[in-house]
Amino acid sequence: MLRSWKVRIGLSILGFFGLLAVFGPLVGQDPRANDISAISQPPSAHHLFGTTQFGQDVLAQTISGARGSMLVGVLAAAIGTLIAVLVGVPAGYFGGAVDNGLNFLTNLFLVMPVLPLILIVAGYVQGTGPFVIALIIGLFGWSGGARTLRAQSLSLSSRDFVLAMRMVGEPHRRLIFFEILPHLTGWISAMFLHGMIGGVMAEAGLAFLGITDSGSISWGTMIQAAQQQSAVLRGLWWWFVPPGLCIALIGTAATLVNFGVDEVSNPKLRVARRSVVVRTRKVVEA
Amino acid sequence: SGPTGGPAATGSAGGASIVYAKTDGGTTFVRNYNVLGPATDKAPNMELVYEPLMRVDYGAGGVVKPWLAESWAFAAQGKQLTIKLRTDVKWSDGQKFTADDVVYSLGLPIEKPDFSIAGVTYKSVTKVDDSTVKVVFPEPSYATLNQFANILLPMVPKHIWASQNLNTWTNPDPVGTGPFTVGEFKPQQITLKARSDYWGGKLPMTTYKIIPTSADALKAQLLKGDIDWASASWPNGEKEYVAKDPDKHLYQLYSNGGAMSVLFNTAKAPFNDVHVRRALALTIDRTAVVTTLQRPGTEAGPTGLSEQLFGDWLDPSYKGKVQKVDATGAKAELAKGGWTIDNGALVKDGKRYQPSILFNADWGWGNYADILINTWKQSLGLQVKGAGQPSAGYYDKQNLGQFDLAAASTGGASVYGVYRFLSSQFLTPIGKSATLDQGRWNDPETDKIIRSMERTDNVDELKTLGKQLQKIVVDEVPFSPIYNNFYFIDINATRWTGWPTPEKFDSIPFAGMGPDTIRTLLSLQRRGN
Amino acid sequence: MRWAFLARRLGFYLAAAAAAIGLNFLLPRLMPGDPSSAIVEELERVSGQQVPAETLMSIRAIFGNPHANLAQQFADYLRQLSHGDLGVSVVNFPVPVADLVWQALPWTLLLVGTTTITAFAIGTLLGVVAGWKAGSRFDAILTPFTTFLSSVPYFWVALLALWIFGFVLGWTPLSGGYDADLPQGFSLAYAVSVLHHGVLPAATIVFSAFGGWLLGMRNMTVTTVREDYVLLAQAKGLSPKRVMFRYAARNAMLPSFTGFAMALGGVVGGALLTEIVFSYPGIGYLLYESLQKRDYPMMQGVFLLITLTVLLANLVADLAYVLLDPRIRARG
Amino acid sequence: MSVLTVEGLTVDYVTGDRPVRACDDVSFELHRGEILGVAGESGSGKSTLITALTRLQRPPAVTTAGRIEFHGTDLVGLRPDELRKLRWTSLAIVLQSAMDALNPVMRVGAQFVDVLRSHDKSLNRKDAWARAEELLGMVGISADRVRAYPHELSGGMRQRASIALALACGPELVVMDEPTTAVDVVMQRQILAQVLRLRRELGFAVVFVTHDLSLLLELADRIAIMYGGRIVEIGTAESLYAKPRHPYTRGLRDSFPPLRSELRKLTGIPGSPPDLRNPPAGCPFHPRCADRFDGCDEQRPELLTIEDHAVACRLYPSGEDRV
Amino acid sequence: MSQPVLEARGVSKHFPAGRSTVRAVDDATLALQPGRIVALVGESGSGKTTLARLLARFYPPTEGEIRLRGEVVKGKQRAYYRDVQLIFQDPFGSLNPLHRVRYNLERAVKLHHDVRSRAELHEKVTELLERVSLTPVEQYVDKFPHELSGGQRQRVVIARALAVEPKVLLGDEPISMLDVSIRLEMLNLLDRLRTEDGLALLYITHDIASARYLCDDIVVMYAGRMVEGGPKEAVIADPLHPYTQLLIDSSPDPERDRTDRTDRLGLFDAEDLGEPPSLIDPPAGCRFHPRCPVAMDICRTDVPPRTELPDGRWTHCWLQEKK
Ligand SMILES: Nc1ncnc2c1ncn2[C@@H]1O[C@H](COP(=O)(O)OP(=O)(O)OP(=O)(O)O)[C@@H](O)[C@H]1O
Ligand SMILES: Nc1ncnc2c1ncn2[C@@H]1O[C@H](COP(=O)(O)OP(=O)(O)OP(=O)(O)O)[C@@H](O)[C@H]1O
Ligand SMILES: [Mg+2]
Ligand SMILES: [Mg+2]
Ligand code: NI
Repeated sequence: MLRSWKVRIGLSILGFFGLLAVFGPLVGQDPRANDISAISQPPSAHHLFGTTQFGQDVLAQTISGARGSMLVGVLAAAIGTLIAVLVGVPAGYFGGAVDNGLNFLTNLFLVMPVLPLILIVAGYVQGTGPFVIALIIGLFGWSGGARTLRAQSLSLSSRDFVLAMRMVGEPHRRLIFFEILPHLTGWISAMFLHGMIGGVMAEAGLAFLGITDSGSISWGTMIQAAQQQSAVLRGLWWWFVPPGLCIALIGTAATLVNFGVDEVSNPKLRVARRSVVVRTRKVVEA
Repeated sequence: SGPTGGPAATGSAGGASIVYAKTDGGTTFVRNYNVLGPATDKAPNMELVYEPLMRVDYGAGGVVKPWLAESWAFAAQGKQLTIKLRTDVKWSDGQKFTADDVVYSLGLPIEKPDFSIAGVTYKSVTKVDDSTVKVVFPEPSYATLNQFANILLPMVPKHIWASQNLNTWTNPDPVGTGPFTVGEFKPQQITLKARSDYWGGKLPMTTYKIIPTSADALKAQLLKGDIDWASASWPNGEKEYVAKDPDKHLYQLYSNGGAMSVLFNTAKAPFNDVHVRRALALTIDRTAVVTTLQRPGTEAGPTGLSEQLFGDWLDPSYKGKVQKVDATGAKAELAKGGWTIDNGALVKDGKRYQPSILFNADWGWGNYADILINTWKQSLGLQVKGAGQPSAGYYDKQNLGQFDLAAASTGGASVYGVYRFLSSQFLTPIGKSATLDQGRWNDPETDKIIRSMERTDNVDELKTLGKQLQKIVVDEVPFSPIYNNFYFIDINATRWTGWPTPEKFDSIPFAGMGPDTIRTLLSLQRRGN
Repeated sequence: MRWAFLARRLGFYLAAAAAAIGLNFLLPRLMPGDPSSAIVEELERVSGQQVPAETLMSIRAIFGNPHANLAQQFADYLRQLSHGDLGVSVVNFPVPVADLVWQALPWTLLLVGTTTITAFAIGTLLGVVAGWKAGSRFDAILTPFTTFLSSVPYFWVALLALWIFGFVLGWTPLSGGYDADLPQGFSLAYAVSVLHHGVLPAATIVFSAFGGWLLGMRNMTVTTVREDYVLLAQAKGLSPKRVMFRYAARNAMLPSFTGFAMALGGVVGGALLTEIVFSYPGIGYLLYESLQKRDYPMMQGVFLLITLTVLLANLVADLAYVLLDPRIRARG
Repeated sequence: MSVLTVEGLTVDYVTGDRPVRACDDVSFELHRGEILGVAGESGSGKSTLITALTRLQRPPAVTTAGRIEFHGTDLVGLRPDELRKLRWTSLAIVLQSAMDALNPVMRVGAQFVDVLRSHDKSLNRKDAWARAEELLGMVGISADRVRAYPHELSGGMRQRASIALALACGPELVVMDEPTTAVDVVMQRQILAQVLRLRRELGFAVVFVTHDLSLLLELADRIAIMYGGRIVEIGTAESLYAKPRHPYTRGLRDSFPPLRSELRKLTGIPGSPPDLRNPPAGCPFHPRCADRFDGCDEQRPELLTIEDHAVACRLYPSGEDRV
Repeated sequence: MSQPVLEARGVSKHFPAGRSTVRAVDDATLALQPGRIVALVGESGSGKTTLARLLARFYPPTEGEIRLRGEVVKGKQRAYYRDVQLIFQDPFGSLNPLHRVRYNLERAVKLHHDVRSRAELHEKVTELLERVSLTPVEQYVDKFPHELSGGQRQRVVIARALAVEPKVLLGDEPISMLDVSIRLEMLNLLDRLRTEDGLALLYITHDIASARYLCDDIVVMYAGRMVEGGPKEAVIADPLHPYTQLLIDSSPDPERDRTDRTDRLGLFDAEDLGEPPSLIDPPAGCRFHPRCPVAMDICRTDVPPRTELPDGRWTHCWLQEKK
């Protein structure tokens, strides 16, 4: 899997941000410390990423924002994926009435407009911390995954090796966890990554709309604070560019990993390397 | 804005027009002139159509002045008020404005509680003659006279309103006593037409246009001269706007009589101890906050009363005084109260308190809260947690008393107005919603002074009482002011001159101030005309 | 069989609509606070006075008492809905929610509708080409770039665009849907103005949305190109263009199409952030405002509208899919 | 007269570290109207040969050597547009699974019309449809099915439609890759009968690929046996059945139990086909060969002609029968 | 004849399909005896797999009953699977690609024998692999399925089934996915299991030649119904039912005279053999009558009864009934 450059690059970016989220705040400056003598300073040797309107170090905020954003992203993805597994796999495996019920639920969530719904619910649950936000994002973001997992486990559960192990006497529990789930790890991890980007983006969006707790620092709240202080129109680009770029990078990384894994697992997607194409052409022309 | 030119461009070609940009009303306007209804968003600048009986003169310390009412007199120890009306006022449909209209308008909130949106305190209104009405209160009400200056309690024509179902009627073509009538109403532009028979005089403009815009777009539009007038804060406006054309670009701040303060929850340990309150008040870095606000020099004095408005009312010893961060003093206060700080928490008698500060995230206050938190941490070692909430949650928590410290706005039209909320008549226990006394201040001395203020309209007496209250606020610190609040006015005086200035004003040029807005408009002149 | 399939889907959508209506009814009632208290709080804040208890009671008479019998409330709600009555806006009392929604709807439909279609068209076309020439330089540059593009938070792009084109260059207006001064109607100037105001929001939507289509389409095309029928089409000696569009793209588009229908369904509620950044007077902004002001009836109304359009679009998508893919008809 | 001459055709799959040689030095000749059967087990390179032959291969397949002469023109060096002119009018193909080979969202008739009109610009739409009906009629599909979608036809009908489609432009050579594997015996019999009749009527040559030797023995004029990417034996059907030379051919023949004659215990060929990613040195069959002797694991046997027959086995060092 | 271990008596299986039903199997009767192999042949879609799955209790019969050792089966499937195991067609599909050979076998052993110690487990696994001739055991036991050839995989599948020590093995085309050259080894393995362990075997195939090679009795199915059955030689040499004739005549047979590439197959026109009917609305009477050249009126209306011949053969054909 690591042979795919997409996976390698994606994983290294994700790993970098993961480390940043875990260890960054321990070594970096205090993101909330404000230095009144250095307000809205462009990047300099002293403040590598410049400072905010409040004299806060943008680098420190970006680092600490990594934790805030990734926490929500990972948590939302974990919750969403968990629900998707809990709904999708039994639906596909057991079929029948279980499936009818769960599938209806899935379809229902699938056609519900998620962002407005999240907005409304988040609006009700006021002053939400990262955990609640992640919970809400996760709760509304599982349906696509559940549908995929249902379809997959439906086809897996009628695959011969599952039937064969059932004939050998394996109980349902083991069939689900040892025969079916291992085949879904690719889907599940893709789903997780996808959910993570979704979570990070949704958190940023919600923060932008002022729904999240602005007391916690995330990339979303950074952009929101910058927007609130008209940083964009005042040309304080160093304030809002780093968080936006970080989100884009994480998103790109996760997408790359997913594509890479897709290409490895689905040979139909594998594209011949350019060298091969060139060689083929040469032979033809020779 | 567009290639066809901005609204002002075409507006000026068509005649004398003034363009006002509204930044807080969303992207569209709704044609709803049901002015007394409980809607919180109505058509904008309705005060140019419907006028109240009185006005508050902020330039003179917030005293109440006549408007549609010509004069008034209290009787029965302030429980009875006789109001004499102007006789030269006509509705825009030509009918005369009479006491019947006043009785109807003032009576509506009493008859229809769902229309009681202005918080009236009188119990009955009766007609004395065609130009006189009598209002009766259950309590002495000298201090609450300003309810008749509330733009939420304007005069409406009985001959039109009485026959409508007010629960469904949006009053699309309002008839009022004000200088304007509604000309054209489009969701993204309203044109008000000036009346020729306005009782207050002839307006210099023929139309008044209102357009919606966003705070950021507003700046560009002002710079371009697309609009004449707006009310929005512009941090660093001096440099970014005024400096570019000091003659025509005006950015004005008028004190609104209030301040942004740290409110202590005095019903709760540790803030029921004055020493703790004092210690925290002594270590607020007000300068840092106004610096990042880009509003230098607007630090609040210890009383919370703005000098711009209340210069005459302020105790001279508090004048010009701004508390700098005083860590030593604060520590001494804590020691006096037997408090120590251990590991970021306040400790006394083995009990630890780790306070948090509630703020409104919608105001983007988180970063200012951080400044306070940082200062408390640096000077006292106290670790205060930030607890941001969006507006709704913020008000919920504040009203229920579920906070330790809160960043809250305090203020009012007069000294009484500013301090009134400290009265224990508004006290509710924690967990029960409080309208005013969210800090749960409960002090017999304060109550006594406020009660006395409510029972007199003697200015000297009021000033004395006011100074007593100031002393309580400074010594007992039920709240600690950080910076003064303002009305922010943005003007592009390319087309219209004669604007008031904060240095010299009879009325505040803030659209939404009711009669003040009208007075401002009346005083403008076309440049070059 | 195809009718059975459609009937089943229709049944699902009806059930989903019922669930949406139920949810719409329940959500505000399950959450703390009710519209009347929200009004009262707001009034108290504005006036600085305590509003008497009778006021709350009378306002509840208008907006409904949250403590009344739920079944009764639901019956009332359904009766209202059946008359197309979405209730009365709280903050704009007594303006009906339906009026406000109707006023905002055309703007959203115009902006998001056209951009969704444009983004789909551009993304799909480029995706087909990238997938067809997978591994080529075109693909090698465009695909990673698009991956990055589709990961950028939308509002961030919008903010940057607003800054560059609206503020620095001054090419486009900063907010609004048209020049306020022009008479609204079918004049050329008005149309130009609407275009002029819409171009930046539209461009940003297209910019950040076409990437998704491109990537999806590219991968589908890469997969489809490996299908035997494409191989056979080549063997038949058809022109490469014909093979690419009639055989590869036509089939690769089928899954994208479902997504497209979903996206069309999302048109009404989908451009929330755009409308907010550009202060565009559409449905998304209305929802945002109603949330901020806790205008529950408006929230419910807008949400119901959004949900129902999504459902409708999905139903239409199912119908169209049946027409587009002959296999569905048989599969049932 | 030969329609097709293949010489030293070598095809590699360029994946991983080492290319997989799926077609190794394949040479044969095909005469006008002849049916050449190619038999071999799964992975022996049959499909690779076919795609190389028809110039339909896609990366990572690379034709590294050899010539494919079609009426004297070498297809390997042809430009795509020149090749396109030859396609279908001279060289048509039938793929293994008609379900996958017919565009699922186009009507069957439209797929005929498509190819007819792109090779004959003067043909109008109506005539093209009529011709499609006629072609379907040739394989016993009634004209009213011309407007059906592929999935609306049974597997056998689809496969026959595929064959009719291949004949649309009157090709001289039709290449068929396991056209009957997905259908059952009765339909297979019917298809074979039709192919034989059409060949008789239209005179095209056929390369017919399958793993079912017993089928070829009934159908083909000549048969080539592929093993590990090479042709190990090639000869007329009769001689191959009656007197298979290569031990693999013999084993293969004896892997089909008889339908009528007396039963005896058959063993098949022990072991399994070579992994082309890691092919054995020397003769690819030697690890499974009962007759192998010294040097079979080193020396690569050449395809040598013996009588009516060519075989690549060291048992026949100079084209002589040793056994 | 001894008592059958497993019996299907008049079983039918109808699948709902929208508003209609697929009558996949109708009124099938079959008995498996220890030490005997019954072959079930028929063309694709004739219901062979459905019948096997009914016997494996993957779904309940719509009508009729399954009897194990004379008793109607009901209740726990788990107990049933101690006696009856099914071998699938695709050896790759029936092994979880993520589990090693060892895991598959150990699970089966653990679930059916109270084996605790590692050593004992290993011993059992070794024994199983040896029984299916996967030796040396060490070479295979820790491999993943994809590291094995098709034949080896199918042996693992059989070993796993044997771990349960069943009395009946149902093989659903167990060799059709394997390379021709190794099919016979598999057939020989099955034959050995039958003789050594006295297993009762159902061998499903559409290859009559292999059925003849392996089995004792043949049962022919057509469109969900059984049409003929009996001792193999008798059935093949002298088929009673026209469909059986068609099937046998259609099967490739290298021994058949190559010059006899005629357009006729016995009674049938080789170019128009027709297609099996839809099972949603199958023809009334004998289901073969639309294709049958000798169909009579009664064939179109009445289902033919079972006609038994003294040599153990039986058929459902009015022609034989009339005789
Ligand atoms: N795209 C590919 N990349 C790498 N190796 C390939 C590819 N396609 C085929 N091969 C290898 O080439 C060899 C020949 O494959 P080919 O498909 O020609 O066999 P075949 O004889 O047609 O087999 P079958 O009977 O299964 O169709 C096989 O060993 C296979 O592994
Ligand atoms: N689960 C199912 N639901 C509906 N129809 C089914 C189901 N399983 C099988 N059928 C139908 O039953 C009929 C018999 O199928 P079955 O798989 O038993 O045939 P078969 O003889 O095994 O064919 P093959 O030789 O192709 O394996 C077919 O028409 C098939 O479509
Ligand atoms: Mg092949
Ligand atoms: Mg089957
Ligand atoms: Ni159908």
